Amino acid sequence: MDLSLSPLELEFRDEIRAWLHDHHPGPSPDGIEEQFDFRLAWQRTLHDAGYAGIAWPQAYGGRGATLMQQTIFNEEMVRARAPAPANILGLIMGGPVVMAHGTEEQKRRFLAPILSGEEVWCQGFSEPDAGSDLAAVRTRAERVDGAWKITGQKVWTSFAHRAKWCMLLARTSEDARYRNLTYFICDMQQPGVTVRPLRQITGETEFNEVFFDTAAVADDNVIGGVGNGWQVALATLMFERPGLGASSALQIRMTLTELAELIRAHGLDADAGIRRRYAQLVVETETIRLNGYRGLARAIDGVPGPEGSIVKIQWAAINQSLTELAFDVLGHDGLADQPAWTYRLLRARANSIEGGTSEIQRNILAERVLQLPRLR
Amino acid sequence: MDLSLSPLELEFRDEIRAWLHDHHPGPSPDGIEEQFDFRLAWQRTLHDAGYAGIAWPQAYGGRGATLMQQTIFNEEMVRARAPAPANILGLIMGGPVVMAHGTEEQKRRFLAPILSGEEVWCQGFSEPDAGSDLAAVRTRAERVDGAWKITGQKVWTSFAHRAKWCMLLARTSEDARYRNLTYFICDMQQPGVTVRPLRQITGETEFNEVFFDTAAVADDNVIGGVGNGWQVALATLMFERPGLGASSALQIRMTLTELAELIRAHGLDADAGIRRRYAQLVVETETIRLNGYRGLARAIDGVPGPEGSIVKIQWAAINQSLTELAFDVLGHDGLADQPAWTYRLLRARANSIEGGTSEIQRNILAERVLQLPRLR
Amino acid sequence: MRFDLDDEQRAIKQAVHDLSAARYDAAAANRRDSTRTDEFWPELSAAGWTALSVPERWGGQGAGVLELSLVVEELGYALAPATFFGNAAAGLLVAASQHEEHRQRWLPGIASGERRAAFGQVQRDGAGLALDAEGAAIAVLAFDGDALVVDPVPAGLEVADGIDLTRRVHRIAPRAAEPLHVGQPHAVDCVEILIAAELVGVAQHAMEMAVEFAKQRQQFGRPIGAYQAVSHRCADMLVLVESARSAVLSAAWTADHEPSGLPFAASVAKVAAVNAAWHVAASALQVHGGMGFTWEHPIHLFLRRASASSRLLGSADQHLDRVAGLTGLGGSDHRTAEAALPAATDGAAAMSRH
Amino acid sequence: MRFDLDDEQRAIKQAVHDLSAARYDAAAANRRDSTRTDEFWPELSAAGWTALSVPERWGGQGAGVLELSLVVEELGYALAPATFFGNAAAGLLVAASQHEEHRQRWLPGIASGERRAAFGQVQRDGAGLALDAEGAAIAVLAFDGDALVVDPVPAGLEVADGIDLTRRVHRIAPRAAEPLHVGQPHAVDCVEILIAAELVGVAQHAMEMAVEFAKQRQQFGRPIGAYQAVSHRCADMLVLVESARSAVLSAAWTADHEPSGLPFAASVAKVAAVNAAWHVAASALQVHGGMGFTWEHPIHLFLRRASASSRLLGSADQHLDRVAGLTGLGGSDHRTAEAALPAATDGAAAMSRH
Repeated sequence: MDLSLSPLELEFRDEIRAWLHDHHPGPSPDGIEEQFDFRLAWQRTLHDAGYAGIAWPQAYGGRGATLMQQTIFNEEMVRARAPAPANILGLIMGGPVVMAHGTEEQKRRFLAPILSGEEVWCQGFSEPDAGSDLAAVRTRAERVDGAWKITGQKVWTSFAHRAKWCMLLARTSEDARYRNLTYFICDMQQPGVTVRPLRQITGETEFNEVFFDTAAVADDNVIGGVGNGWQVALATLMFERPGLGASSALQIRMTLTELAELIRAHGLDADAGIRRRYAQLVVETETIRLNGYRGLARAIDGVPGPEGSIVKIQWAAINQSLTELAFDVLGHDGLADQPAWTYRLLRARANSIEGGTSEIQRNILAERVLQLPRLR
Repeated sequence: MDLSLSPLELEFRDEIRAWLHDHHPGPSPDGIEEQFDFRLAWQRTLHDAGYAGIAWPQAYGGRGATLMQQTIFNEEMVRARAPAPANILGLIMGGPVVMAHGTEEQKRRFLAPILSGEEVWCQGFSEPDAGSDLAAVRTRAERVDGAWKITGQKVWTSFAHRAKWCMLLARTSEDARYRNLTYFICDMQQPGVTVRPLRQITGETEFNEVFFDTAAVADDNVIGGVGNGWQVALATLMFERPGLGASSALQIRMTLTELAELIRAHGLDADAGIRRRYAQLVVETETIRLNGYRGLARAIDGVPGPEGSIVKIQWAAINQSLTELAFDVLGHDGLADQPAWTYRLLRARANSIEGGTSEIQRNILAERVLQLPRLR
Repeated sequence: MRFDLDDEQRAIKQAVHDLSAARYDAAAANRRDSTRTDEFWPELSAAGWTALSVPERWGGQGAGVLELSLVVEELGYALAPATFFGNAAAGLLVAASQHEEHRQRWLPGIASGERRAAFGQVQRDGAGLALDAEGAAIAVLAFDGDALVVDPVPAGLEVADGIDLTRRVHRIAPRAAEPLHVGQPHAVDCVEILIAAELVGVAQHAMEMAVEFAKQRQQFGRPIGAYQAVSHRCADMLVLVESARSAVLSAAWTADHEPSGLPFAASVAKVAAVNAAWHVAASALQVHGGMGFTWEHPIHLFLRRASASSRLLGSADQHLDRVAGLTGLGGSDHRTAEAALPAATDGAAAMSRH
Repeated sequence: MRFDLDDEQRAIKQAVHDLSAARYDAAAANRRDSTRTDEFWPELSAAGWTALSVPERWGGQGAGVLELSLVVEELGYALAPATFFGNAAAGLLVAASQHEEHRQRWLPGIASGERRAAFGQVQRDGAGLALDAEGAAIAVLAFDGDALVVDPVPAGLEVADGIDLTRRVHRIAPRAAEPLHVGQPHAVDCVEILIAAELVGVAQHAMEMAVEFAKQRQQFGRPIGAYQAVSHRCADMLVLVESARSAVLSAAWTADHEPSGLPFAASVAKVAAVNAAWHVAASALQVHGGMGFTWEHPIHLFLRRASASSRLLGSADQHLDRVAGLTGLGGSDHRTAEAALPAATDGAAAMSRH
């Protein structure tokens, strides 16, 4: 066990830190499209500097470094308040799933443009009637002339209108649940695909609804084989987790630092009740960071496991408690003119829903880690 | 709506208060049997003074007063720290169930000795394999020579060895769940009944296990008809609730007052964190009191409803939080020599289990009040 | 003693509920419409509801805080704008002024609704904020246990950026304002009770929406309300809502009949209602899953209202501090515990030992 | 960087786990037996475990706080008496004395186990309490950031009435005690880490019992573990236990390698472990229903241990106060936030900004 950075890791951290200091693109512009363009340009800058796909194999355009270095890179990005690369879903889900389940041909076709940001990816899992119950997707893929025609509706698809590829889960047979789905990579830039923005309670349109009307997918774009979509999708969701703990924790600590400023500005830094609620959040944030590192150590040894659900549950709960505490500190001042904290308060409510609700995460822990019986 | 006592109620309260002042039997003796004898004598004193069965009809030996007066009486008993009458289960469950579901003959036979304490009642619902799932009782009643023979095991039966009658739920047929049980009044003082004390985590033996080996019950001692046991038992459990809120709340407030003393003694009365945790308990206790009164108003109009589950959930949660706070206040002092707080801390853990777990109470609220679907 | 509404009180609640139900869609729609109108106010004032709890002498009906709180709860249920609430809160404060001329000057217009009063507060930085004050004749701003009156309210008020989309927060400089000199300190507590009543209505409606959704939404082959992760969540909402409602009813009755118990009762009501409204609204949003996070679904409006209304007057922490002070942790002044301990039926006043 | 145990550390944990598993029944039985003997100590001292983290110079093996915490966690899992824990805690404090002669005098006996040390603390009223001190040669009592040594421990100690039935609390007057003058302030934090490690073991075992029971116990025609009211409770236990374990491992590593980060890391570990142990044990009891409330079932022993061990050294509130002070709410002395904010990989020391 060693919680200090190795000389190599330290050197890498310092390199990244210095590079980010010199190349930080500055504040994000206003407007959601402008921001996307900005993040796309930023991804190209990262790519040109060799910082896209830190832990991806060199054969596919990555840096071939360790998961630990990827984590260090993520932390330094957060620390520098650098924007996230535009093709985040391609980087953390699309690429890994192609690497794990794709054919050699698929890897050669899809991976490099993910890193460069040339081809943006989006995700088409959830549907209006398939939220927590992903296996209930109704979108159908029908075999027509040696290819597939997709018809159905997806929701919560971020940047669908800017994406080239969609990781799409569709029904390919009437077989039993969990055996009837297939994982496709669907071209978004075709006539059969219609994207409609979905406005959230924050007022933003981070997400979209996507309608498929006999959209075409070639046979070559099936990942993991027909009928194995559920298993591939589950693995995809796991990829989101390991190593996320550490950079999420740092993000929260930075917000907690702002909260500490707010507490002091309101003269509450000697209030034992407020202090302890704040400190409790610091403690829990630190355990997220540490749970993240422990999960990372496990992930290095093999496939990421369901323990990532622990971090996901904690992350959502802390973001919600933190913003609630901020409004308790604000008191009267919370009535108006607090756009930043208001945004965070509202946005945090989605944290226990997006990427699998906290209830589903608890099911995962109960069934997969503790081996408790499943409710049938 | 009127939250003040009427002149009649005020007069009654003052009368009880004065009488308790003059007749309080003093501190309880040591030893669980001695305490029971003491409470039995106390019940006789109450009975002789006309204070047993305040809201019972005069025809059955009660006072014929209102449920409100019964509540006032209960509060004054708590306030005076008077012991509970020994036959408490007969008073709050046995009597009411006989009045609601018994024949005229059963009322004449059973009610008066409940009030006088001549015949103590106990409850035989729970079994080792039928805790939350009461409908799963395995104790069987078989028809033999125009009477019933009971065989099986009950648990959590308080003062079974001192009881004359047991409210007993037993299986009388192989009909569907909820239609196969019958509610008996079983004589405990017969050879087929064996009582074994059950020790709790507090070290006390408040409860017993009871073994029935072809114990006899006469046909006359069936309540509510063969096959209706589940429905009668459910009604019995409801009787425990209304009006309980107010006196429970007062009991908790008295303990909170001790907690406030403890907080001051530890110099924490200016600690905002401790103060607010304490005040939050005061607030919740006040809502128990008020929920209790609102439930009472409903109960006066008809049969007590499932809303009593609200008070039961709150009561358990507050007792647990309160004792946890006490140990946080005690700090080092909680390591030893705190028999009273230690007893309360441990005893409070049972509050969310006894009389229907908090989980079962939430099921009741969800299914019966909110009409949410039942899990099949 | 009898803790339930009498027939007249029930009738008030039902009448406002029915009236508001018809207007709720309009209130909820306000979030999408920048040229908002208040669908509630004309009808409420025309029907005389504005006069409900104003003393008869000044053109009112002389009803109590309890009756007023029933109206405000139902308006909270419907997410009504702040016009009625503000006028009522201002009325309670003006009625408590030490100066008879204040009542004479402002109460008749408040009672008839012809000179509507808005309600707000002076912020930490000395700025004034009032709810839906545009078009009001006067504004009453709570300030440090007292209140200031701005008369007249200038036209063209600036709108501040608030979290609540169904109400507007207007900036009103309290510079030219007159102090009310609220004589009875309990008037501010009566306004706390109105805020709490509104929050109970918000929580009630959010809970009903969650329960309804849980019955209909199917996942894994069952309505989600059959899963304890959802059904117990809803049961916990019920505990919070009913407890807050009990506390508000009791506090309102206490305001009308037993003022010495008001500080305790009002603090209990505010704490219970603030907790209930936020937690129920947030929990109801969670029950709705992704759908609850969409702009189109109204559940976030309840969350927003819960947050905004909880920022009026005393915070939950401040009220908890007061409760602690009233129940044995009052610094050096506390009486010994045993002597002061009441039976609950001694009333709310005794519960706080004052 | 790699956050998992190496092979040697795993071997230590497994060895103590296996040894303790065989002794657990005896420990659990202690509650019914007033003439208790310690089934753990003879074997642990004979096998040399007592020497584990004592410096080599004084007859020890020179391992770290991390290795020691693994042993203590497993002993907590088995509800072992305080003999090993006390000796180890005392050893950490003695090793930190400013006086070389203290180490010389006491460490060899602690390392060999021949002159066992008990651990305890001086209470608010000046009385001394130590755990399982009967039969110990010396007792080390924590006192105000330092410690006092009682040598020799008198025979026939009075037993105080403690909540933990698997350990005894003995009264030891600190009158004739010698102050250790603990030079390195972090020695007390190292003991905090041992307490936290023990609590993690307690929580782990209580969780395992709850999960096992939930798989077997049938109600309503299903194992109760299929109901989310039970399964989500168990999932929450897992979150608490794993988080506390991460915090304890990190703090122990920090004690061994990065002492400047210890105050923050030790406080985080203690808070996380105290929370985990109590809530998991209480929640596990709830899963067991009525059976969990019986004397015969061992689950209450875990609840009792969780409570008792949480009363040693700093309370959770005190540690939270320290964490607040170390992370931006330190009174007047705080640096500006931005300058001091570390990347997490700067290590625990940087996380607390010191």
